[in-house]
Amino acid sequence: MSEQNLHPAQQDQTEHHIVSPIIYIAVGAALLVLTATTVGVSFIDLGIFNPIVALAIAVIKAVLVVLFFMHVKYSTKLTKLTVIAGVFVFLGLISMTMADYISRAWGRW
Amino acid sequence: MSAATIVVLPDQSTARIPKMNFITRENGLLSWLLTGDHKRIATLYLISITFFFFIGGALAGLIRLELLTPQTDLVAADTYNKLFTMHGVIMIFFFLVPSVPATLGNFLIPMMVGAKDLALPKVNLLSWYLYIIAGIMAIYTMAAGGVDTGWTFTTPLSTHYLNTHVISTGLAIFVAGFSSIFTGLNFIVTIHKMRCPGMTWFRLPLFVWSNYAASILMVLGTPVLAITLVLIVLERTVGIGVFDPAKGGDPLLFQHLFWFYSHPAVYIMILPGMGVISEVVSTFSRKRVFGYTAVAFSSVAIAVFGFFVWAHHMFIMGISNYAVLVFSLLTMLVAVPSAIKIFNWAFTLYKGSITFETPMLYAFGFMGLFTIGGMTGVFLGASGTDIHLTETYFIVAHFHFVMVGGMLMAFLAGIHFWWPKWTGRMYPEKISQLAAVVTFIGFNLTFFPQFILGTLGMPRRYAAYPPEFQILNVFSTAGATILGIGYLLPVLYLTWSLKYGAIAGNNPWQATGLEWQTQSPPLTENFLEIPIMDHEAYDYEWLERMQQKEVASVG
Amino acid sequence: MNQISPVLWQFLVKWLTNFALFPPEASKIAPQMDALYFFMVLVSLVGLTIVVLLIVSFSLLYSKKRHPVAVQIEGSTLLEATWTIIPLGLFLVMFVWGALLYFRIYTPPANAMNIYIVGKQWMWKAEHPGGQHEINSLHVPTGQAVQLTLISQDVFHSFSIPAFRVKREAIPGRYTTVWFEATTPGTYHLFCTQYCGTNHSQMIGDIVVMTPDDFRIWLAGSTSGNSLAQDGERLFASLSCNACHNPRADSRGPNLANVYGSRLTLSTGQTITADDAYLRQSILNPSAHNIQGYAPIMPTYQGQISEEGVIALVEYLKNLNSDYRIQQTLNTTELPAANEGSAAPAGKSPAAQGEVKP
Amino acid sequence: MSDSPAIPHGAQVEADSAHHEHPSYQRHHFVTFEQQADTTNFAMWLFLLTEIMFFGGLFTAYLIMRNWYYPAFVAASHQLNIGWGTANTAVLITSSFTMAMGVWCAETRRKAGLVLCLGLTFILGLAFLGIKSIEYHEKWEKHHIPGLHYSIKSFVDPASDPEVYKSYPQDTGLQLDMANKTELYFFLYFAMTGMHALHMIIGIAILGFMIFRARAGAYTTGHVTFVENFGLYWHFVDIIWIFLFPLLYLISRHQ
Repeated sequence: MSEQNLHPAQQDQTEHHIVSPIIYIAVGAALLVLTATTVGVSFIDLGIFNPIVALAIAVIKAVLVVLFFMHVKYSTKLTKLTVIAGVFVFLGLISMTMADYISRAWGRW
Repeated sequence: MSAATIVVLPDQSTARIPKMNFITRENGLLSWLLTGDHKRIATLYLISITFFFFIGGALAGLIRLELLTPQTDLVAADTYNKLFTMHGVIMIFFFLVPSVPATLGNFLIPMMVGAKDLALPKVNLLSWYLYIIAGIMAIYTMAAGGVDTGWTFTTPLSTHYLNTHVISTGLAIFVAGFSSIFTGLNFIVTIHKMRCPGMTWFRLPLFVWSNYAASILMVLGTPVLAITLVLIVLERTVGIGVFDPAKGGDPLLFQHLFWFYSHPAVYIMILPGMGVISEVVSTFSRKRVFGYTAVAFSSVAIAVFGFFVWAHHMFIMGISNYAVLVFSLLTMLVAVPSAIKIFNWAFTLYKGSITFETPMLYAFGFMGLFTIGGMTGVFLGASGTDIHLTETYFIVAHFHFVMVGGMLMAFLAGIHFWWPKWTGRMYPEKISQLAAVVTFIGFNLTFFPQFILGTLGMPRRYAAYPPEFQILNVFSTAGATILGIGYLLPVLYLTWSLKYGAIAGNNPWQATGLEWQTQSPPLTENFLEIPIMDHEAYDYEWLERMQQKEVASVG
Repeated sequence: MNQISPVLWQFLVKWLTNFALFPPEASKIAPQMDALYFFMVLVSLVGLTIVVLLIVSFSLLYSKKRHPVAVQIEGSTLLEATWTIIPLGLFLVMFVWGALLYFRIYTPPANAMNIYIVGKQWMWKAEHPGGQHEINSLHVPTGQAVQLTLISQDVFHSFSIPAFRVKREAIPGRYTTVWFEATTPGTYHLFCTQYCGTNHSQMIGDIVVMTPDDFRIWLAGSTSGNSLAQDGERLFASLSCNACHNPRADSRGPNLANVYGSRLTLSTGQTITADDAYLRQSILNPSAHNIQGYAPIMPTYQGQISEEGVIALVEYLKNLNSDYRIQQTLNTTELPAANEGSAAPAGKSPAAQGEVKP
Repeated sequence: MSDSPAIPHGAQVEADSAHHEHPSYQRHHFVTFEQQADTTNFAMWLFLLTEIMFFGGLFTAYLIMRNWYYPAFVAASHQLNIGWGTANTAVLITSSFTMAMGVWCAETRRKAGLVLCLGLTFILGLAFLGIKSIEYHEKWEKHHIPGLHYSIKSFVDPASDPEVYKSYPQDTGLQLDMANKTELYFFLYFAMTGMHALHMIIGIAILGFMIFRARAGAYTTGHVTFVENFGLYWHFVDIIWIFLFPLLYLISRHQ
């Protein structure tokens, strides 16, 4: 194919980025530390905050995995958008279903 | 009809179907069954979905015959229940969902974006095999005695109160679901990554846009149905209780999860059809689609909003009032993009140069019937009128106007439009126009009386009904007979045309899409060399310039 | 015509006499529903006419014969905005109008007469407060708001009265309500509209609307002896509910007099209104709402009482406005020994004696 | 195309003359190998989206049921061993780390390293399943398998279950009707962890195949797409567990 007319598929390509093992080690260690933290926190009675803290830590861990192990930090906008779209619809399913269940208890009006 | 036509066929005395094309490339059954070529897979799909369409159609015929009289005289109530269940399952999961995407989409999207094939040919083939496996399971279910849950599988009826083949049907739909996930995934990847040079997003034909929107729904919606069906199967086999009120589960949770897929599924079915209409209307009025961007974005808007309206199927089931408000409002919002599309298509005709070939007739039919179907959807989306009209024949008529009047019309428009590209041959024009008119009349006669029946309160899924509803049911059954003829005709003359049709040449309709700039039937690689898109979509002036250049160079 | 084919003639006459195009309006809400319905029909017709007119007139004006060369038009933001905003506005009107109607239909007035409806495959059972049982029919008076409290014994059913324009699903395990006020005496269709299994289409019945006087006569003529509350009272005693739920100072359960409609504080600290659903839940799944100050010892009666029994109990508790009745049952617990064996008044088979018709 | 220096794995391969300088593993319908790699990568991400929604239904069911039958879910969750759960989380995170290292090895063409990393991932995956099966076995012995000789004894009378009661002395017995709802918890527990374990088993099977191929040097010649995409899958399975662990094991610890 002609070199002038770049295939559009190539336009949003980034150069393939090789993540350094140091980052992997750091992230892996951070994940293990966070696991220990979340287990530790679960032994402290925080009342309503126990689930919140546990889920917050889980989200942080998931974000770390997605960004570094799954290379999203170094990926194209398209990949980032894909991840966001998935999370959006997932949260849509959960939140809108939950909204029905929770608001049923509010009574008629 | 006007004698004026845009059809330009090559000189029939010298014209030949190109020796080398995707059909003749390889021979033998294996070369078809192991193919990676999107056009061959599309052909396989076309044959399979036509088969299932006529099974579903036969079931519909039996349903209509039974409803000719108020009593259960043709079949017993339980047989009737199996008939409408299998009709729903087959028509929805084995015809409507794969209809335009898996056949026309599969055939056209790579060509429209200027690629040699879909991004993942093997996954594409896998998707067809999954479809076939699912189809075999569905046929097994029918042969083994059928299933009578209704296609909606309402719990706890489907899990604890019926003794028919719910599990095999559930698994069949599960497998068919993955077939559609893989098709959708393949389309999204192809549209993002396989566009030819110069093919920017806003140069894509609208058919590609609408299939893209439908694919998003397939990829994100179908898995929820899959897990729901797994839970149904587990509920029946192990008795898990998540949907069983006796064990503390909640049948409404099933409704939520089921409709989270099954409402977007409606858009999965209709969006690709809308894409077909955009192509056809533009081509036969020789004019760029009015407000290209609005039509393109309205597809995406339907896809996005379409995810968040599912609970309007549950207004009378006791969901919270607040949820009713939110879902009703969102339903109203999702109706707007459809209205935009209708008016944009209508205005595409404005100052065009219109001809009335068969695809255009089907497209006109679509526009009229889809307007009715869409507007009656608003009746059901408004929470108040929904109370009276839901679960009656009104809703049956509504979704048949959208699915049959809309989608099937669009499918037939598309098949007639791209048939010359697919096979290299034309079909007889007069008889196909007749078929389009017959279909339109038959359709209206079948389904319009059902709106009145629904308003009267006749419930859906009734094998027997009060005698005062009979006269309208007789109209409906009579219409169904005409409709049946309307659907049989294309099968006959299209099959005939395979051998005897006139040679179509590359571009019989003088259309602008990239798919028309290659030979008919296309090469396995679609194009001799990768095309470069140097003009906007639906640029008829570009087409003219190019043709003049060709004439000049030949001359 | 008559000479040509008498059979056909008969057939046509039969058809035309039975032919209906629009359902009767027999409730107060029906005209309101129809107003919105016809507004929507009007909007649809106008919309459809516009679309068809556009297609037809453009087809005529700009057919290839008349207009051989198309004029390329990109679009028009103004026009597109018009047909975005106008439909949106109309849809929003329909949304608001529809929502108002929805809440009217599903919000019963305070003075409504309550009738319990139990759906099961494939029949409707109605329980009047006076103890009248009906199967596949419902007698209601005109001019009186009637609230239906629906529940299903097995699968989803849907209680639909087209002439009243109301419909509500009967769901297993949960009460739902709907109300109407009938206006015209007559007999109307009752349908189950939610597909519920083999004989779904047989789950039909009659709504008999009577003048208040006729209705009183009917009520008197079809009583089964006990009122629903009295049935509940017996059940209350036979299940020994009063062993814990009594006004004594050392009672193990909360006193239930005047409990209906009151705000209760749960052991979790939340407060909750004791409505029908709450009472039902407390009998079948008591642990879901443990009351503050009481040990969670209430056993579950799931599987021991039929839906009708629960309804009788709920009705009893609703009418329980003094301690006196409980004390009565305490004193007479031993008395209705004949009732001891059958846990539920359903054991008395309302099916056998319920369908007394006037 | 492939002479562009920006592309590290444009591998000068045994190009056949018909397809000028295309690597042998490039499929005919792609223009460049980068396009192919990008495409399959994107396809993998989309597949993971469907997986998110697949688990989404289960998560929704879990949250709703937990909300409804809170005491039952708390009591039932106390039956899970946080020790095993933590160990399994650590195992899975480590396996994710070795998988990431495996991808790095493939990218930098370290064959021995790749085989080692994949092998470690394989072993850690098996370890996860091993620990999971110990936990499942415990449920079996205590009759906590829903739908199969299910017993609510531990919930009606917590003292009858001394091991758990030791750690949760504050547990009082549930009323019968609430105790029955623990079956829902265990069903969802088995459905979610079972579905997760199924993904692990599929992953481990593919890993076995990959180790075999990696030893033959298939992934260290520049064609790393397969390893990368498998890595995405493996990390996704890890993420599911990262959410399952607190939801099932931890958040009810103190309720």
